[in-house]
Amino acid sequence: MARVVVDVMLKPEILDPQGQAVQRALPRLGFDGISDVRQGKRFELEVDGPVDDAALARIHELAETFLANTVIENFTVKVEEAAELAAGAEK
Amino acid sequence: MARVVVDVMLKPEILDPQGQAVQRALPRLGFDGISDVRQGKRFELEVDGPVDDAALARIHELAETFLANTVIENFTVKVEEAAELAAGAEK
Amino acid sequence: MSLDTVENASKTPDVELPWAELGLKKDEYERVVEILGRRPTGAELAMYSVMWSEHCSYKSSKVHLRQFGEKAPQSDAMLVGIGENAGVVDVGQGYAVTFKVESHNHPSYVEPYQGAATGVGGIVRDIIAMGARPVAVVDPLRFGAADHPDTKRVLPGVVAGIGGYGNCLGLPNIGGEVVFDACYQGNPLVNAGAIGVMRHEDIHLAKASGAGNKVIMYGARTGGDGIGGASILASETFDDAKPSKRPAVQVGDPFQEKLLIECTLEAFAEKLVVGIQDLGAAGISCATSELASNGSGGMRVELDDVPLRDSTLSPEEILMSESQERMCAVVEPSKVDRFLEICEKWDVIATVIGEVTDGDRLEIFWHGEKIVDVDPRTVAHDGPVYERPYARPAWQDALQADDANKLPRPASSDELKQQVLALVGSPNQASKKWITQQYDHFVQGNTVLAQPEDSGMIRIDEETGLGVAIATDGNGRFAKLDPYTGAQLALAEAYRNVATTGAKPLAVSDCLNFGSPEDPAVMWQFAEAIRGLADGCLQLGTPVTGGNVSLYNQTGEAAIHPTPVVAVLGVIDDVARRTPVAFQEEGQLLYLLGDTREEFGGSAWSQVVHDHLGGLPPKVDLERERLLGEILISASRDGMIDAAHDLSDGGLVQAVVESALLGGKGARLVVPDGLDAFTFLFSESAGRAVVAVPRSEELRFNDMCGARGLPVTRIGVVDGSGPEARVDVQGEFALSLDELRAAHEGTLPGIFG
Amino acid sequence: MTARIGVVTFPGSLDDRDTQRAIRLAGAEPVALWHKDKDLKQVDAVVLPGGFSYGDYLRAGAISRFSPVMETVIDQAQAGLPVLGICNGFQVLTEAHLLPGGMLGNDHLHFICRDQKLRVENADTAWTSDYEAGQEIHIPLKNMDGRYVADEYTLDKLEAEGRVVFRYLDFNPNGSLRDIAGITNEAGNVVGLMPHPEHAVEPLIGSGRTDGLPFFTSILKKLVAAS
Ligand SMILES: Nc1ncnc2c1ncn2[C@@H]1O[C@H](COP(=O)(O)OP(=O)(O)O)[C@@H](O)[C@H]1O
Ligand SMILES: [Mg+2]
Repeated sequence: MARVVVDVMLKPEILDPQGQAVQRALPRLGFDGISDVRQGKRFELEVDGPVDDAALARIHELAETFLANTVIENFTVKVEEAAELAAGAEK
Repeated sequence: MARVVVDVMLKPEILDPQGQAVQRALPRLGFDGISDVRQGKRFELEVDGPVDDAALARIHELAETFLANTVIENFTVKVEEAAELAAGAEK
Repeated sequence: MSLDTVENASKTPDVELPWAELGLKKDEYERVVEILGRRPTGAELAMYSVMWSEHCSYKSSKVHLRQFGEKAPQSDAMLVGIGENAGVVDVGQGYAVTFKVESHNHPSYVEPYQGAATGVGGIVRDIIAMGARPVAVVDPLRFGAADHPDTKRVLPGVVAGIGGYGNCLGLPNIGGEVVFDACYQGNPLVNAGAIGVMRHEDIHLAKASGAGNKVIMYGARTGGDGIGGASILASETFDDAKPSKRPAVQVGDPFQEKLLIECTLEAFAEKLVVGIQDLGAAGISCATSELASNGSGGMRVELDDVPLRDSTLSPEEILMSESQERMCAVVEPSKVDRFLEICEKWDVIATVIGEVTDGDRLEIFWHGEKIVDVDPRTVAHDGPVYERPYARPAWQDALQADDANKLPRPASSDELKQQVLALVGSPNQASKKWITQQYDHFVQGNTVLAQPEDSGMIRIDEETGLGVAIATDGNGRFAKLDPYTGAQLALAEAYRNVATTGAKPLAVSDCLNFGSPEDPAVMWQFAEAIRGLADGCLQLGTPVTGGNVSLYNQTGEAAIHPTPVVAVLGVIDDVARRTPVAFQEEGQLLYLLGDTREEFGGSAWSQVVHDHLGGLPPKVDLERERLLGEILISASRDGMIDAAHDLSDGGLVQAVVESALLGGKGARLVVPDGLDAFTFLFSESAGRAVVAVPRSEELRFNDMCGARGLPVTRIGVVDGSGPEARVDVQGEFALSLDELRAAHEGTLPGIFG
Repeated sequence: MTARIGVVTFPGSLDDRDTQRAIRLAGAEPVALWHKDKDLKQVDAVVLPGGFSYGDYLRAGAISRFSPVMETVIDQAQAGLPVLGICNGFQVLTEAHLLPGGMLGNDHLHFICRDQKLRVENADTAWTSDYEAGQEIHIPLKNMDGRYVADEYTLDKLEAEGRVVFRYLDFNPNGSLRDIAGITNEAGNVVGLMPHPEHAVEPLIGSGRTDGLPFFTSILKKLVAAS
């Protein structure tokens, strides 16, 4: 079983008030040096079977038609490697 | 300027209604072979200056105290490499 | 560890079980052993520990709560009383109404959004479990100081959670409270109430009867959230030093709950359900033991059949899980298929997990082995009962002696004016619109009155206009000064709020929020408050139909103010006769009903101007409240008044300013003979309301009050609209509505926006 | 002869019964439609009601848009069937690309419920003929994801073709671009808006105004005239 990650972010020209709210809060929390924050969605899909080109193509289509609304959002599809899985483990 | 990505996901034992709703819709859309979907948040932070250990430690703290509620969520912090930035560019 | 079966437990009496970790006291554990005649299995221990927690067993409060039954007034309206998921009241025309208030205080401090959201979810399931369609929610809330940084974390999350869940369920939010006080800093109070409506014949109860009937679990899958027993942890002092004690928080799924509502109501409509119980605190432990012990026989449950979200859960965890959005129904075998079909229609997972048996045991199996074999009554009803020691605290006398009536009063008209502005703009008296506009008031298309009216009102029959009203009130400052009177003042205010809108008060629910019962001073406050409320309900003829106790609202030694929150439900024959708060027409006469005395103990004025809490709270006269209520109801029915507003915190000036701002119309006020301007404006004497009377009704209205012996004083006239409108206290000062609006409506957005 | 107007119930629809009531009060016959049914029961028009279908999970309207009933609605809308999307219904219509643009979370990040002032910009659609162009009305608004966005080209096109049907007045409650509260398709048979006309049909209830009733009388007149 493998994990495929689809990240969906608002298109850059679209206002992201959530990201802005985070950014505005930073100075209050004592954080500076962060010039922009954007907030998007992350989908982790557990795929049965091999993640070959065909499977990725299908997930790409899924992202395009369903997980993202391409009128307002961009997306990326990535296979999460086992190594990364371990590295990115809960902190 | 560099980009640091904070991914925030509900802890595995916590119900993820959004992910479930997505997963349940998949068969209707003609997608099978995906055994689980979890939906989380992705924050893209544009950091001024170098992303050294000190900067990462501060972002880690930011994630822990503000971007995630660690009662119910886990998070990961990653520096996005230029290469990745290019590869993952808008599709 | 290998499976701890009943057989195994009998054979290994000496195995040590973690009873202390699960919150049981030594004597309680010994009692379990005595009941069973052997040591409990791990699963049995899990059940007893959650069910005997303070939160589920009411072990500290039970001996006092009995008064609500013992002193219950004779009332024909009561169809189902205390003890069921929620009380049920007859409102006429064949309709019955169920309502209840519950607390979700501790989880809301830890995770404000989800804590508050699941609080709404829980109370709504109680309503569905009675057979009713939920029609509205209310949310009495209390937070620490408005300008404290942590309040900025807690309040927006709580409000978003209540809105997020209730809005998504399609329930109009029609009332509540928002109170700020430093005493709630580490212990915010998130109470949530719901109302449901059904026909008399649709009332359902939580009982499993009829051997062979099937027990069906439906709704969300059971997961690992809330394990560790949020209910156990809500039963202990909240102590920052021990993060491990922080209750696990669950994530709510309002969408799933909406499906639960629809599919449950469809099953009720087809008469498929013999008994029903929601799964809240203590999860399956609670649902199975309560269903079984309220029924005639026993129950056998196959725990393997419970749909799980996480296949690694142990049977103990499954029994204790507090996953949200689950229900349990008892259904005759011939109707099971149809029941499952309806669930399927609504995409709700449903599984038969057991059946009602002839015996009187609750038996639970796991992998074919018996892991629970108990008399369900011992789990559900025979929990420990404590007679906790209580004593009037040593500081009470000094507190009461610190008389607020002696505080320096404004020395000039200008100072009076400044204090009025400060009052209407103070966080507690300011407009709560920033909060309430995050709630849907309109959904279901039956909302007659919602915030900021004195009570929320819902039409329940489109043909006849029959409606119900609800108000929730509490005043922890009054209760701190005198818990007996404080509880009665809360009751009186909610009663008055309902009557002010034209509805007849019928019944009461409450949510009693207090500190640690292990502190005799807190226990005294609790005992006094209950005594006051029970006496008050007897006198007003409004029975308590149910409620909730939340103890351990305390951080270290510091307990919250004793905070009994009272909800009063009323009925109105025709909602077209309702009376709104807003001034309607210029030229109408303003009358003050009731007596005004120098009563400033615990008042908003003493808090805002002097940051003072001391003295005695206002006197209560419940006969007067009843009379005032009758006058307000008659006046509304007979069209004698066009607007009315009850007087409570902030006194007359607060009420007049609110009515003026809402109606966009000014008022000219004359200080009546025998009163000074300060007392006239700021006194918080109970039993009062201000009404706007059309000139054509003046005689009739005065005659009615005179004939019934209610003091009535003409205090002015509705006057002015548009940019010129002012609240003008003649001979003292005038403030434009614009100025007042800026002060009243600017405060919360200024802090939280 | 009266008209039959369908109201779709998705899982999580909330204002479906209220919309049926509004249709009834206007004098037409409401017909309940179910999301799993492709059959539109030969209704003369369809309303997609407000609510949180599928909890608004993923994106508001994104999951409902793929329901069986929507297959038929999309086909027939393209063939001219009058369709009105209110709030969540509007979101479904944009997700289904029957209307251009998309809906995002309110710019202030809160749910908002208020009596909203609007101007009717286009009184020629199937659903607005009983208003007058330029008329100012008050309709309750309640939403979390009410921010209408589209690219500049699309916005300009909508304006140029008179397809902005309603605009927020005095106060933009959600950050919608160009204060847009509602739009229509090229043919004028499909209309979507965020505010809730079905909650402004009785003098006693809700906001206490009846400014929403003309939606339902407009369509009724049109359908009766056509038959
Ligand atoms: N959290 C809340 N949720 C809903 N309505 C609220 C809330 N807080 C206050 N309100 C409403 O605002 C109005 C004013 O509140 P309050 O001053 O406490 O009323 P009263 O003094 O009449 O009891 C009432 O209609 C009340 O129901
Ligand atoms: Mg009031």
